[in-house]
Amino acid sequence: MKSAFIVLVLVILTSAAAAVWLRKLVHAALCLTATFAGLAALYLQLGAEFVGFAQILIYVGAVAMLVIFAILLTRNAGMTPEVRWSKHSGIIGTAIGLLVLGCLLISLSASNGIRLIAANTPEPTINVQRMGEQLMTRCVLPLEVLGLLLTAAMIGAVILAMPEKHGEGLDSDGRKIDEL
Amino acid sequence: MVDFARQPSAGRPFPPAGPNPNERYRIVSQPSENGGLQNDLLEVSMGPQHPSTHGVFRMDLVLDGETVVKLKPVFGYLHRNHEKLAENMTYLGSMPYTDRLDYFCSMTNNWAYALAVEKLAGLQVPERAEYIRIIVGELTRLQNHACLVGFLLQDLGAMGTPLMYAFREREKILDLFEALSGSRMMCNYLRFGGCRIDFPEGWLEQAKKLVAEFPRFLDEFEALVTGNEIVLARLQGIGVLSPELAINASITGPMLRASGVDYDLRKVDRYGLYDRFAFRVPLGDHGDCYDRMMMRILEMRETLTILDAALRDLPEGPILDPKSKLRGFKPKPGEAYGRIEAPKGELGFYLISDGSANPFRYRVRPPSLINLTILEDLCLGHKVADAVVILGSVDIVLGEVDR
Amino acid sequence: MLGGGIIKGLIETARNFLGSYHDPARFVTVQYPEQSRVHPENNRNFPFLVFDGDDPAKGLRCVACKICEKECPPQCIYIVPERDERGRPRKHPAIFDIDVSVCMSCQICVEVCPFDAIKMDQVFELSGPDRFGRLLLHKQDLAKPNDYYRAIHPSEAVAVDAQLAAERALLEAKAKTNVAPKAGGMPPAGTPAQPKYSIT
Amino acid sequence: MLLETWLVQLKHWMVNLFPAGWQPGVGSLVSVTVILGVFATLFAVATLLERKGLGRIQNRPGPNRVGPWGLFQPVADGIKMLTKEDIVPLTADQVVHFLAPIVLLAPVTLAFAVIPFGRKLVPIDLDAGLLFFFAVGSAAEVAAFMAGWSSHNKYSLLGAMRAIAQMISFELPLVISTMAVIMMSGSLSLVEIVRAQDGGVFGLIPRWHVLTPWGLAGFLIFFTAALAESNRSPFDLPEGESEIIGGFMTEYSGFKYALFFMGEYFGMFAVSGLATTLFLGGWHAPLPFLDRTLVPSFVWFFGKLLLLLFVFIWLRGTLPRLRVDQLMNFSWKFLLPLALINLLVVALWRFTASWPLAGRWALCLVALAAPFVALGAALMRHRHWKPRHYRYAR
Repeated sequence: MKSAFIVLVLVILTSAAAAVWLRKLVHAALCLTATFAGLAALYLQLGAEFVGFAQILIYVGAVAMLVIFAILLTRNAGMTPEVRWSKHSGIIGTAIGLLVLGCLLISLSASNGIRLIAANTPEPTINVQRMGEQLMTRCVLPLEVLGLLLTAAMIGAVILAMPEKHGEGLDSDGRKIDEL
Repeated sequence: MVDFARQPSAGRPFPPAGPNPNERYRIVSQPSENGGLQNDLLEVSMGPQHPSTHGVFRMDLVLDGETVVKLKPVFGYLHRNHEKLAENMTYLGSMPYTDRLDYFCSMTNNWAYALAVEKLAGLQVPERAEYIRIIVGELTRLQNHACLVGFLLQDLGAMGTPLMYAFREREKILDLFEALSGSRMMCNYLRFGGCRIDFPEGWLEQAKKLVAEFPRFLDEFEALVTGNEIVLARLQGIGVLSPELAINASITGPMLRASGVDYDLRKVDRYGLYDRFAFRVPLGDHGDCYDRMMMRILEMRETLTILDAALRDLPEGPILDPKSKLRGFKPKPGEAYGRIEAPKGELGFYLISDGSANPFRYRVRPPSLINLTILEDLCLGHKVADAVVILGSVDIVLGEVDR
Repeated sequence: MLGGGIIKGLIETARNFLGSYHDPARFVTVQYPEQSRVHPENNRNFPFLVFDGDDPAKGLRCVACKICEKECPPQCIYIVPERDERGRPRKHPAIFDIDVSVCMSCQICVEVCPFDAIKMDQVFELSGPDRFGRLLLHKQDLAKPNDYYRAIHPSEAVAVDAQLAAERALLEAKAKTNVAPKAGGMPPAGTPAQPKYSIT
Repeated sequence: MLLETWLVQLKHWMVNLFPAGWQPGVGSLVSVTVILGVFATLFAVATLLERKGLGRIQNRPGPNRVGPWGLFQPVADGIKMLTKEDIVPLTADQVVHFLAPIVLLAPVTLAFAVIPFGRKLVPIDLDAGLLFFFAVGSAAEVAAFMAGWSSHNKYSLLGAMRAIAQMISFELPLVISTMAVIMMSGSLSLVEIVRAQDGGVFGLIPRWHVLTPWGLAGFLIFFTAALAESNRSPFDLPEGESEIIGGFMTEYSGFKYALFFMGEYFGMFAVSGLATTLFLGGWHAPLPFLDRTLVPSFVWFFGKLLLLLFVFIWLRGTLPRLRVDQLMNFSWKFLLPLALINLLVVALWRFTASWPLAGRWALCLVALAAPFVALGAALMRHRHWKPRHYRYAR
């Protein structure tokens, strides 16, 4: 089990490092996808089936694609960026990294998961059904709020992506061509 | 070569938004390093080897995403010097070469050429020969239109099924041509002042049987094609050709009639004996790809009525003008233009004779080429997939475009 | 309703699918090497030379008049007439080549031939191992007996044979009248006895 | 009973030959080998079936030269594919170009792991099996993108963009249509879902989900979306042979191309298998009393799978292809709303359990048919798409 964990971690760290270091944006995005997939594998190894599958479905299937779309549809994103190394950027990057790490550490130590492991209690069996029940009862409000937020984001995205209606895209009768 | 990337005109259905598309966009011939699509125009060279450019035809497309913003038809890959060759050849020697213009419709090509030479030499075609010409010409129209619809559906991605059905029926017509002229496609059948040989035994019965069975095929075809929602969605409102533009660009044939202009040489010129036959000319109201497809299907039905009557009323008699001769044929000096309503449009031959055995000037007016000139105006603003379909609905044969 | 046309189309293809198993009007494929279509009589592919009798060298109808060579649109025929000791052409070809990689099967040579010497063949399995080798046909490849012509173009051959017989009879009759000028030497009634064209 | 379990018993016997520590590993290896073997064979059979079926639809015999009735055609194809030169464009991104077919095939093959092929033939009974299926399925998009982008070919790039956009759009109706089943059977485990379709009325009418109004609608939506997910006609735009030649596969040749082809077919098998499991009663016999006969359950499963494959082929032989924007509109404006409405109908079906059957059916059918007709009419009427009548001159 431990060896599998080490292999997974190595894969994740390597691909994450590659995502940062590679010059070509698309390569970086693909490495990021590999990182996501590795994380999902890590979840699965920890026995968190649902989270693992959701990770693949959402991050590999959707977020990575979103990243790729964003790269492809942004002008000049395709060019190899001229990387200027300055002390500032290094310092800022490190600072942000440390900040995130700190946040994570604080929240982790505050959660009761650590205490459970320390107390050597048997792990609670979590199946999908119970998770669903929790989502529909105790966590229903955050769920709804999240749903609302995402809906608003989606509507915003649709409005942003709507084609310009004037002039272009009209045929001789003044009807729109692009629309179905 | 003619530059078909013309200036934006008033007749163009989709005026580009900017004064010049090139100014708004950067045209790239390769996708950028990461294949950026937005704002970078992609120049795609479709053809000369492409599954659906109908032979060796090339479309230089400039795409914004998948939308066509510029299109340049490039042709000449099949140029065979037909017109100049014909000027160094006897009148009869050019006849088999006309087969190879629009190799789907060799009979009508023969007919147009024979008509021009007959005008030049003042030959009279016997009545029976005129009937035979109408029969073979209309059979040609039948197979050309059936195949066109098949090809169009093939371009839509229908995996060859409609095309195979059309070919199944076309084979029967080609069998008739083979039994009559000896060759399935390169018929070389008509002669100046008539036809080469008369119908062989059993041919008329076979032809009557075919004409009787053909409506069933058409019904099946229509069930498969005309009501299909995907076909409707893909063809209606695509490649709209306004009647004004069609007339200005001298479009002819079903493409012109799909735009609602009533112009059929069989009715206008009444060449041959077409005034003896009652048939209707279908007209479209929208001028889009669907109308162009339907024109062909409806014309097939009209053609069947002509064939029915012609096979029934076929008179007896000679099939060749006795003044016609094979060798030493030298029409007196003069000029003539013979034109017919070929399946693809007005096919004309312009000949000048200086009294020798070869024509002094020989010129073809090919419907495919002239109908093709409008391609950019039809395609602008549509998607790549539509450009392919519009090209299909124009109905070209590269043998005729390039000559 | 959406989907109606699609269902109609599906029914149509299903009917064709099933029909291809029992309906010969739909299933028209010919399994070529095993089966073969029967050619109609008028079918034409490449020209061949007809000879009478048994000996292709002697019986060839061709008189090397070069009309077909002149009229051939793609110029695929090459003829050299045989010459006697004094260099006058004998009415026989020394070389008669047809390049069938150039020939476009238009039948004009057949139409212009005044001697019914060249006719259209129906052989179509002509592929060879190299590019041009088997596609340049020489006199000996082209010469085929009249029986063969009768077999592939039966009704046409009957008419041609009748006409040739009539011509021969006329010539014989003429020869007779020349040798012994008698009043009764008449050509057989009915058939036009003139050759179609005279050679200059 | 032996017919039913011989595969499992064979596996047990083989596994028992090994020491205890190895047994789990060997067991999964045997399962994987069998699954791959079966589906590779099915792939060969399906290519032949497709070509034969398309041929018959088009009134021609299809391949019939290799072996009796052309049965060895797939073998010949395989030899051809293996021996063909593997051409990689000079400007292609070599690594990504090489990885793409593998990235496509691996997850698609993983998807077979959760499908119950027979009563005793369940590779893994995952608690969240359905989720697993969609999770691995979504990785195919990455592969399509990798192939298209790395080829450095304009047609490939267009094809890749089409593929991604299409797969993302159709994943929603696909997933939502299965949610109806989850709501009724109360489980994400595919084994549980099959079990929920056990038995039947009078032992004659099976209790398959497809035989309920919501199940029928769900099945049709699922199948349509599955067509698009597996890039099959009429949604084969990513390949779009007449427009963009081969789409993201244009620059692949030889065995890599065969892998793409295999990936497409495996995807087709996987979604057909899932459709069978979710809606067509999985491995249950078409008539419930047949379940107790000697015919092993996996026969029924693969029978249904082949039937669905035939529908795939039939549709391919009939329909032309949609356009990109029409495809998107069809997904977002038609399939997705219908799938959402279907969720409401399931709820309705559930809450009217005490009603007489006819009343339930009528209510649900109306609730489904009305939006279907309305949405369809809206889709077509927007651009005045309808068959036309024509006038004649004079």
